[in-house]
Amino acid sequence: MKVELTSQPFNPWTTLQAYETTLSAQIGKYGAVTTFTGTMRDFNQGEDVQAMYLEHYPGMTEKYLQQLSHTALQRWDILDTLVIHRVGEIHPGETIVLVAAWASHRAPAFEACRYLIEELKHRAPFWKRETLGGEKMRWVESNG
Amino acid sequence: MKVELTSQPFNPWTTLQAYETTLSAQIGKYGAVTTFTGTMRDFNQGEDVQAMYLEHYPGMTEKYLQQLSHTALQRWDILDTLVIHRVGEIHPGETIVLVAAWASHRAPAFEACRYLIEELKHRAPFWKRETLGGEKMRWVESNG
Amino acid sequence: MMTITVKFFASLREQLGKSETLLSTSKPLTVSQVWSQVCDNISLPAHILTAVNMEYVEANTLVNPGDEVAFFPPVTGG
Amino acid sequence: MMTITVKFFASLREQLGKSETLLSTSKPLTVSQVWSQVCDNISLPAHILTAVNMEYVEANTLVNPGDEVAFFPPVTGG
Repeated sequence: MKVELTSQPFNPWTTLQAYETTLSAQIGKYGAVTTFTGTMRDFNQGEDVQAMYLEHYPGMTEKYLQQLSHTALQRWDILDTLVIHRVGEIHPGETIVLVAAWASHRAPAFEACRYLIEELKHRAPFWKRETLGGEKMRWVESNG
Repeated sequence: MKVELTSQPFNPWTTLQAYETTLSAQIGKYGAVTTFTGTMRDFNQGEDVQAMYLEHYPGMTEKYLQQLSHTALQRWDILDTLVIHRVGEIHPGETIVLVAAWASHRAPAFEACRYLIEELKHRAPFWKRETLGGEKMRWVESNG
Repeated sequence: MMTITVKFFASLREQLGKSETLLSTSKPLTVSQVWSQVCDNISLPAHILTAVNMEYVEANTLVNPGDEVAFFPPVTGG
Repeated sequence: MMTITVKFFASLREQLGKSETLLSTSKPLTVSQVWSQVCDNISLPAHILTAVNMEYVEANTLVNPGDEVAFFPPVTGG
């Protein structure tokens, strides 16, 4: 299980590849991996978005994501979880969030992965401020 | 959109990374990617499994997976799909199948990815023959 | 006279001891009839899946001379 | 007298023009009371989320001297 906040751009696929090498004891045990990657789009609510700033609550955000991962591991028959989220300045095309769940079977892998991203979106203390054309800024007011 | 059958082991994450570079025109358009990876376990129905042979119906299997991908692209608001499946001899820990869906939003990405793997499991012409201890062989009779 | 190509896969192929056979016919047959003619008049088991020209079909679908018919057990991919 | 640390985030931080303030108190206060004391007696808006010591709480939760209280708008991560 791993939770990480990072201010650096990351590639979700090389991150998953590297993380799976740490699961070598589990090879042959898990039969299903579901991943979700959220990527910054260059448009939102009808406007071009040039950049975004992701504010968080240092300490609470990490704690919340840790608790969320533990809850997923208790509630579903899964073997491991990974949650990585960007903070700070971010640009279109960059990965904002990666969540993944490893399980023996596909149903709990899908359900736990979906649960992690839904709870993260609705409860984890992150706030997006978009930079539109002409340096106009706006706080994103709600999550779809 | 891509469908591929391969007799060679492949890493799902480097495959996704390579495939995404072909989607460069879409960067900033998709906001959500859901992937599912099925990996060969070293146990099934209470027995150790040493190897597996994946038979398919050359021609029909590819055709079925192409049609399935087109159906997913029509039914959900998604931008692209990827389906890769092993055929032939395969060993524990190796990836059997990778499916992925790219979308603007997470709900269709999850739903289309789940649809692809469920339909593939229940309808695509593949058959697994397991090699157990002592070179005993058995055909897997149903998909969970 | 033309031929219908008949294919068998996986455990069914092993049970029947053949992967492909050619059936000569001058008229359309249903999928069930094709099965009976190549399998000693046994009727088509309910769990066996059927395809004509690489598309899933029902047992009463008509097969034309020149078509490819396939019979196979429940699939287990993914 | 001990202090309660009060934090504000995102748009709320910008609206109030402060990210953190210290409130002196010798007795426990509810989250709502903490808000009123640091925000000119305005009552706590219903949409504002609240945490004490980095755990979500309700507005009537008691805050003890030494605790950290946070107020923030609906979250928009992921």
